[in-house]
Amino acid sequence: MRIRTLFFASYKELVGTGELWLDLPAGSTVSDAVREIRGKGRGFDILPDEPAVAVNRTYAAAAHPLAEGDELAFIPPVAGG
Amino acid sequence: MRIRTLFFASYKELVGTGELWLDLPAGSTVSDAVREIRGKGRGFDILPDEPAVAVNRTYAAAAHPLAEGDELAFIPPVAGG
Amino acid sequence: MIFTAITSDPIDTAGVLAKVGHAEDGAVLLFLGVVRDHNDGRPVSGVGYEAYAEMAEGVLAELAAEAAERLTTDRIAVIHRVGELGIGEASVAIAVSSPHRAEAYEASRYVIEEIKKRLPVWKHERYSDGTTDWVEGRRPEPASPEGTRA
Amino acid sequence: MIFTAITSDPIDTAGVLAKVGHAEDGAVLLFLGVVRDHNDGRPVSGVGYEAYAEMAEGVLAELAAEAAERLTTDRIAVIHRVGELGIGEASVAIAVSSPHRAEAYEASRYVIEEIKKRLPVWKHERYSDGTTDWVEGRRPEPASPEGTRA
Repeated sequence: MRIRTLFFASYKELVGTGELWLDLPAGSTVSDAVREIRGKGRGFDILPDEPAVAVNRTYAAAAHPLAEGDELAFIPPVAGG
Repeated sequence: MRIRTLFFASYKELVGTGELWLDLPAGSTVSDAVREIRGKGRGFDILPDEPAVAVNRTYAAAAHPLAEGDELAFIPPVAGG
Repeated sequence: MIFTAITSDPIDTAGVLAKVGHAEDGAVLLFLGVVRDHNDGRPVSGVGYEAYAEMAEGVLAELAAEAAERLTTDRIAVIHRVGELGIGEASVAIAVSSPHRAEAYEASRYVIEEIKKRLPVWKHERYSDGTTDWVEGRRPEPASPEGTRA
Repeated sequence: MIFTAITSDPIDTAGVLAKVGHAEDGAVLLFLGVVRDHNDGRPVSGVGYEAYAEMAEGVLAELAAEAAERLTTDRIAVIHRVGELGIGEASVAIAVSSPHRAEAYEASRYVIEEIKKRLPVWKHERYSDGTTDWVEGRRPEPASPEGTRA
């Protein structure tokens, strides 16, 4: 299945892109996706082991299962207000 | 000595005036003035025994000594804000 | 600059806000007390505020100075209106600003609570049925040591 | 009416205030977060806010709804700015109104604290020496039960 991953702010600078499509085996979870992304090297490996993430614009846990077309966003520590 | 007493809001309505000059013996305190005022009858007797008062625009206790020309204000329960 | 006033003019909200703020401040807070259309279940058509103005000005300045200590800045403006007010009009405006928000919330709350406790101001309600009444207030509580002189 | 928005336009303070208020409300509170001229001792010349806008809009609506429960009214308006801001410009405005003041203070504070905890927004500071840096934030804390899905 294919999912869309998003990077913001410092993460976007680290990995050099704001968006990346990812191919994952069916049944993959958020952790699987993070492992896959970090394995790409070139900045991706500097992302945290267990980053805060949102799936389809809602915060999600590492064990959250992913589905075809999901939007997985890596959320750096927030600093709004 | 002479002091100036002031009445506001409900007290003013009760006693029928906003201001009254009072002759008191030297050495009188706030309580003495209150007793004198309440003794006048005609609404004045409905004032509380121990009203909140201000002397010269600062809250003062019953035992506060008065001096010639002091401004003694009877302060009804406040409702600002 | 600490600014306080008792006024019979309508309160200019933007003007009050403009009296606070500073390049080092990250938080600005404006509180408005406004006239409600009911009180204790009775429909209200308007209120009148009466003040012992000469004293109220001093008390307002005093409690604003106390709030400024909590605020850690002197950016505070407090205006209390007197006279006849209609529903929705502001009777009091409190603007504060400070580097961090916790102090702003604390100081703003301090000012309104102390106003309720000790500002010599009284409120007369006009009801929809044409009657009027003085709003039951609270016995003033002088807060500062010199407030109650023995 | 609950109003929330993420916007790149300068925040119209009077406009935000105008979105709250009701004949039964006695308290109105406006909080402004503004850009400070320094942070952690470094002189700041401006900041840039970046948001995950599609998500931030949902989070803002969600936390405003939570605040409305505390407020006991639906009179709440929250606007968060994104883009490049200068010193003194508002990055966030929170207006609430309610019959009594305690709820207004509580709800206003709730909104700003929750924004700091979980709004997907990031801040880039420009320093007087020409350098820039992402402001160290905090790991987001989803507050609602559905916020962390297993």
